[in-house]
Amino acid sequence: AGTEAGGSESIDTGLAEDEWNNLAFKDKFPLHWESYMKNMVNEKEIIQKNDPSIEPYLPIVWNGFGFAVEYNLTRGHTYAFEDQMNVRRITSNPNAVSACMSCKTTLFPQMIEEFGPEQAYKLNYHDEALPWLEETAGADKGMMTDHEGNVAEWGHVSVGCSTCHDPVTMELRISLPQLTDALDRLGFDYENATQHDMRSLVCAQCHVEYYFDPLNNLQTTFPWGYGLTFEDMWEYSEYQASREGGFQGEYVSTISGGAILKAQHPEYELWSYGPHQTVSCADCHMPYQRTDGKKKVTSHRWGSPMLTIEESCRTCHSDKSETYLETRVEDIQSRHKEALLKAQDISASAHYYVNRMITSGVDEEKIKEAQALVREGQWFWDMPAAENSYGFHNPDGAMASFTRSIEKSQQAILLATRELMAIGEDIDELERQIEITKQNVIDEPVHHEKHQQAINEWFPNVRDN
Amino acid sequence: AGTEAGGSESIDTGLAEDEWNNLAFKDKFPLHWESYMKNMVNEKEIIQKNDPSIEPYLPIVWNGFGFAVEYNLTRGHTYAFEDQMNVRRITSNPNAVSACMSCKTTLFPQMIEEFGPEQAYKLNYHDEALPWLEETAGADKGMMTDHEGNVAEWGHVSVGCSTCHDPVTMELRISLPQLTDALDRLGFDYENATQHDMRSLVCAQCHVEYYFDPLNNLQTTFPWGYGLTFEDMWEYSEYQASREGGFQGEYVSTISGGAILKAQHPEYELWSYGPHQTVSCADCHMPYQRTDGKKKVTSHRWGSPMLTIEESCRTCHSDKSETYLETRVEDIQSRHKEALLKAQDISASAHYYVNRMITSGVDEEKIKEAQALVREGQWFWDMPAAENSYGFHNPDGAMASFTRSIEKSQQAILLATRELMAIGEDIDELERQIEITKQNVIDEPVHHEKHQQAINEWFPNVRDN
Amino acid sequence: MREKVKRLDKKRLLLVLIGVFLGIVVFAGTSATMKATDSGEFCSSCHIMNTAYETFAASNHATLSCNDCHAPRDSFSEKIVFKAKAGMGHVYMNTLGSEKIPDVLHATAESQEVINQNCISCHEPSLQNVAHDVKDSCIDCHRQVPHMNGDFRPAEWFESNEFFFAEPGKKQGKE
Ligand code: HEC
Ligand code: HEC
Ligand code: HEC
Ligand code: HEC
Ligand code: HEC
Ligand code: HEC
Ligand code: HEC
Ligand code: HEC
Ligand code: HEC
Ligand code: HEC
Ligand code: HEC
Ligand code: HEC
Ligand code: HEC
Ligand code: HEC
Ligand SMILES: [Ca+2]
Ligand SMILES: [Ca+2]
Repeated sequence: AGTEAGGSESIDTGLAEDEWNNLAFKDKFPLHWESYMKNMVNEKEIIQKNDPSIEPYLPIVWNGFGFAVEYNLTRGHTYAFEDQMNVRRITSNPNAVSACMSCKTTLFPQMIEEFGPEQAYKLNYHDEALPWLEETAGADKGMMTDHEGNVAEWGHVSVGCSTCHDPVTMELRISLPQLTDALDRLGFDYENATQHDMRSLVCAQCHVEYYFDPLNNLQTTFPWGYGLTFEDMWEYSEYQASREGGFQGEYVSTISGGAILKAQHPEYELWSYGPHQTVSCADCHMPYQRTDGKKKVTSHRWGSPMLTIEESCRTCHSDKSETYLETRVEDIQSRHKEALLKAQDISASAHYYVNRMITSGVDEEKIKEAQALVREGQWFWDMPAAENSYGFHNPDGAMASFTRSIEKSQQAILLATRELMAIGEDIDELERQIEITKQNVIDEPVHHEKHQQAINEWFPNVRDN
Repeated sequence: AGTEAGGSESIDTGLAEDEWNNLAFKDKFPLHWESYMKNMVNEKEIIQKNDPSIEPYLPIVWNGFGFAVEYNLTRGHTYAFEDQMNVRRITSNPNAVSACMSCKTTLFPQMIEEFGPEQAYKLNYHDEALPWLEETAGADKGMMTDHEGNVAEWGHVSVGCSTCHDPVTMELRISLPQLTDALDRLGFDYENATQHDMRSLVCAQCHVEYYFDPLNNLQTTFPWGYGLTFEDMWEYSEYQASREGGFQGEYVSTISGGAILKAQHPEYELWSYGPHQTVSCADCHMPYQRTDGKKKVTSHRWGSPMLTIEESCRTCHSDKSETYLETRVEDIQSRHKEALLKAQDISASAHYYVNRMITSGVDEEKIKEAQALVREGQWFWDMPAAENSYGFHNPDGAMASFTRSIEKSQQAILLATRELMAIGEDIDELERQIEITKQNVIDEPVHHEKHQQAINEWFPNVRDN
Repeated sequence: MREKVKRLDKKRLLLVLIGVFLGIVVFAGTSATMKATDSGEFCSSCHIMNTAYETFAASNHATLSCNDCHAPRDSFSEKIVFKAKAGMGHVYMNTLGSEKIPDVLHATAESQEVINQNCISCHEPSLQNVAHDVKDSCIDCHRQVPHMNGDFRPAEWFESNEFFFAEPGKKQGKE
């Protein structure tokens, strides 16, 4: 079958082939612009995800990494660049690299052009990349504004038209090499991708797990060597870590002292083996919507489909009521959240058990073993947690991940318990101290200072001291 | 709307209102009879589920209960009574009760009539119930045969027409009080159930978790007080156990010494909160099928819908290919089986850890605590394992159950480890003995003797000695 | 037909369509008008009908006309009254009432009733053998007759094993 959706007559916008400025598209596509501007209005309150109401133990499990300091709920695409620039993960990290920009700005393809793929990813974010950007995009920072006066710094070069469209023909395209590289590795013929595939592949440029490959000039890379399941990506990441000089993990935990893989937004991967794998991202997140009177355009407000159930869901599920669909999603998500919190809680304890192993001086080998278990346990909750649908994109795939997470973290605790008891440690006291420390983290009201509560005299930083 | 199409004119079969003999329906409904006779041909090889190729550790986790001795894959409804009579759970149990018959024979309603609900469930199976049955149904055991010479002892009174149909009007009905009682408790108005509901409710007479209530003359009872999820049924069962004289569990484990709840076929419950909750059991398991040339009837061969994907699935999923549907089901089921085997393995170890606690004489209170954890861990794998769809009826509901199972069983192991180490036990040796014992169970070739391998000098029967 | 209607501007379309539907009512129409306004081409002359048309056109029911299902079949007069009413509704909505057009179309309760009766009337013979009447409507089971038959998927989708692109890489990487 295959129906050519929206505007299949060939277009010529008259724009330059390498147009990167979102504002350049404004007058050509006023309806789409209007829809795009809706990204300027927040759908939800933007708070840190380590809030007690969300995932209270993040400052523990990520301790030693920027994510423990600041990690927020998302806003619209128009803010992508601004939010990156202002996040403490960047502002407090003088060594941040330009690779971070690869998913935030329409100018990234130009950066590659300018510096070459060998340099483009490993520029110093503050001293090299930003100055170039200011020169190219204008030192006024764009300051894109909508009708209601919302302002996005650098909005004109934030995730935008040229990320997904050929500026001349407006055909969907992949503009970021990280995806084509990854697809090459899988042997997927993206040149002949169908329109249906493209409606998800454009998202797969960013909404995927990634790492910066030390064996390849810190280029943004997806761990897609063996397949796309969380299990497959785990194996591939372990394979990378086993290579000489290969990527070990995003950070070393200050609490448990081992290298940790940080999971990031694997929406595309989780979806790819779930019940909606035949449905594209755009089907739900960019439904056709009527703008002025009759005209229907593809919505360019990427947000929660639960706010547009009628267009996003009932096109396909017309036999179900809105209430039924809402209830199903809630049911899936609440089951997911319960398992998630449980898995994080156990993982946090596991970190402290290993901390105690280190400070009590148990056998090196056993510590390594326990660290490996903590690493594995963490990956298998962090993937579904970093994934943003709370399990909806693949309910049982996500849940399966938690079974493995809980198993491994508890194994770490068990191993530690045995080693610690063997040298006479008091486990009851250890448990008590863990509870106190967790509570301190919860009680600290300043989100970006919570991570400091995760370390104390009982549980010192074992990495930097 | 209500689709009044052919055949809904009211029928009068001319049969007696309390007709229980399946053979009486043969000539009245020759096409249905032909379809029903297909239950006589096995779809799969019938072996014990404790085979190493299926679930190797069942003889451990159920030790002390008949299920550890013999528990087979299912055959068709026509064999239900024969299989029960011949199973070692009955033949080796002189104290078996008539309540077992409540889901196996069309004569059970007559038994209630004859003995009254106070007596009908607690008759001795061998000495009281069987003689009555032989007298009523004929001592020749029915010996129902199909075209190909397959024979079902007592087939004429096995799960059959009058279980689900009013013999006069052939309307669907609930013939077994265990379901109406349970629905009453939930406040479900089954008198006004729709035809759609009835197409699942007839199955809910049997394909559900049950216990024989000691507070109510051992009547077949469903733990449906708080809802139908595995979590809800757990809580309700724990509530029953907390009542004076209330049901504690089906058996006491010979290995870990605590009362255990045995889960049985909760198909209806798992389905009721899964993605297909709007689809009835009969839609998939009893699709319309063409018999001779044009004529179509509701299939009465209850079996795997994967053998009739075209009628069972593609009526609704006509946009998907058979291959796609097969692949999805396999994917769901293999993820499920992996978690299941893992959870059973850990649960088996937990039993042995508690066994060691008992034989090493650790504190009573701690043993009780560990037993409670084993009980909980077991329930949450046994429910999805006893459920016969390998997770398909509700992929993430089943998977969520495994997260809880693994967590609780590992907690039991952890608690035991701490207590055992505190009194100087060698955990490495314990682990080694557990591995040896598990291997012995796997290696024993005679299925119904495997359970004997689960107990040995290291791990003695702590219940009966 | 489709092309012709498309080239008319909005105002004229309104007039023409009102004319057509009124014509049906007032003059009971010629069989030709009746037929033309039943056809898939006519219905799909409205942008909003496209999806319905495309999915229908790819279905086993493609040889039918829309109003074989969407208008009462039992009596001629019932049909024209229904058509005129429904048709006026569509025309009004598509022109003057356009801001009220829903983003996603759903059959009204009245439509559903009509459609279901039509399923039954065509398929009477094959329904006689069995009480095929266990749900509220035929499409509770036949949920993709004739619309929504997954037209958004490419042809190769139906050979799903080929499409699982994680697989080839998996083989290369792991063995
Ligand atoms: C070039 C990178 C990139 C691409 C391509 C991309 N996204 Fe995003 N997306 C982001 C970033 C970055 C954010 C977070 C922005 C922020 O919080 O500042 C985001 C946020 C979102 C959000 C949350 C918005 C909110 O209001 O919280 C949704 C939903 C979303 N994206 C969906 C999609 C879909 C669907 C596609 C493809 C059609 C897509 N994205 C393509 C980078 C991208
Ligand atoms: C492969 C693409 C990709 C890369 C590389 C990437 N991001 Fe993102 N980023 C995203 C997507 C997609 C989102 C939105 C989804 C989410 O937040 O989980 C996002 C969200 C964000 C957000 C808003 C939410 C939050 O986390 O507080 C910030 C800030 C951010 N990224 C900073 C960074 C920094 C700093 C780097 C470099 C270390 C980076 N990003 C690298 C894709 C990427
Ligand atoms: C994150 C990806 C993404 C970004 C950014 C994006 N688009 Fe799109 N756009 C899509 C997708 C997906 C479609 C649907 C294409 C299809 O299926 O044919 C689409 C469709 C369109 C169409 C075709 C008509 C329609 O409504 O379907 C136009 C025109 C368009 N976009 C303009 C823009 C403009 C202007 C911008 C910048 C303001 C922009 N797009 C930004 C993904 C994107
Ligand atoms: C079948 C519909 C459907 C498909 C297909 C789908 N999603 Fe989602 N997505 C959802 C729902 C529902 C949520 C949960 C929204 C909520 O919790 O409010 C969600 C959540 C998200 C979020 C978080 C949004 C937020 O509000 O923070 C992102 C990002 C996202 N999806 C990206 C994607 C990407 C990328 C793809 C394709 C790989 C995709 N989705 C495919 C329905 C879908
Ligand atoms: C383009 C079509 C399409 C859209 C849009 C769509 N779905 Fe689905 N949905 C499907 C398909 C296909 C399946 C898998 C079953 C099948 O083949 O019918 C499915 C399955 C489901 C299931 C059962 C599987 C599960 O995960 O429990 C739920 C619930 C569901 N959809 C809800 C939603 C919600 C909520 C939305 C909107 C956010 C949505 N769907 C949008 C096509 C769609
Ligand atoms: C009166 C009790 C009872 C009722 C009612 C009942 N079943 Fe069963 N069912 C059984 C028993 C007992 C077996 C196992 C028989 C055996 O192995 O000897 C069984 C076996 C099955 C099997 C496996 C058959 C095989 O070949 O392995 C399926 C499938 C099944 N039932 C589906 C259904 C469906 C669907 C319904 C409702 C339409 C239903 N059952 C109603 C008791 C019942
Ligand atoms: C609430 C209904 C119900 C009760 C009560 C019940 N069964 Fe069953 N029985 C079933 C169903 C349904 C099946 C088929 C599904 C399965 O085997 O999981 C079955 C299957 C069986 C089988 C064939 C498979 C196997 O387990 O080897 C045997 C034998 C059996 N039952 C014996 C018994 C005995 C003995 C009792 C009494 C202790 C009993 N049943 C009580 C419903 C019931
Ligand atoms: C486990 C339950 C069950 C048993 C046992 C059973 N039926 Fe049915 N039967 C059904 C269901 C469910 C339907 C579908 C009824 C509906 O939806 O209208 C049905 C339908 C029928 C119909 C209506 C015509 C049709 O094909 O839909 C007849 C006649 C019938 N059964 C005869 C029999 C006969 C004869 C037997 C015994 C040999 C029997 N049934 C045993 C559940 C059962
Ligand atoms: C959407 C379709 C669907 C629905 C609805 C459904 N099932 Fe199933 N059922 C399946 C599939 C698929 C399997 C797995 C068969 C396999 O593994 O070969 C299965 C397996 C089973 C089995 C085991 C069959 C065997 O071969 O041993 C039983 C028993 C069963 N279902 C009973 C029920 C009951 C009772 C209901 C209603 C409460 C129900 N099913 C609802 C599709 C369905
Ligand atoms: C009477 C209709 C009907 C029948 C028969 C049916 N399904 Fe479904 N199926 C649904 C509905 C409804 C959903 C939920 C999504 C939705 O609302 O479209 C669904 C969802 C699914 C899903 C996605 C949810 C999940 O669990 O991953 C799969 C896979 C699926 N069906 C496979 C099957 C298979 C295999 C069969 C046959 C054994 C089958 N279905 C029979 C209606 C049906
Ligand atoms: C074989 C019968 C049949 C034919 C022919 C048919 N339809 Fe439909 N139509 C249906 C059914 C069934 C529904 C769904 C009713 C419901 O949702 O309850 C429907 C629904 C619709 C809807 C509501 C939107 C939706 O998808 O639910 C529209 C619009 C529609 N049809 C237009 C058309 C057009 C235009 C044609 C001819 C090109 C056509 N139909 C041909 C049976 C038919
Ligand atoms: C003038 C443009 C136009 C034409 C021609 C047209 N429709 Fe529509 N139709 C619409 C609009 C606009 C709506 C949505 C209005 C509403 O929901 O009432 C609609 C809604 C529908 C619906 C869903 C609401 C309902 O009544 O159940 C059906 C079904 C439908 N049309 C069928 C048809 C059929 C069949 C034809 C050809 C005989 C047809 N349409 C011709 C514009 C049109
Ligand atoms: C005007 C007559 C007519 C009406 C009205 C009609 N059909 Fe059909 N239907 C047919 C014909 C003719 C075929 C055979 C088409 C073929 O197989 O090529 C058919 C085939 C079918 C089939 C088998 C092929 C398939 O698509 O799966 C089903 C099922 C079906 N119809 C269901 C329905 C339902 C449901 C409705 C109402 C929504 C309906 N029909 C309305 C004439 C009709
Ligand atoms: C409970 C689910 C269900 C409902 C409701 C249902 N059908 Fe079917 N129908 C089926 C199944 C299953 C088949 C496939 C059986 C076969 O292969 O013959 C089928 C086959 C058909 C066929 C094609 C086979 C043939 O005999 O030509 C037609 C036409 C059909 N149905 C029409 C209808 C109509 C009209 C209605 C509404 C009155 C309806 N169905 C309601 C399940 C259903
Ligand atoms: Ca990563
Ligand atoms: Ca039980």
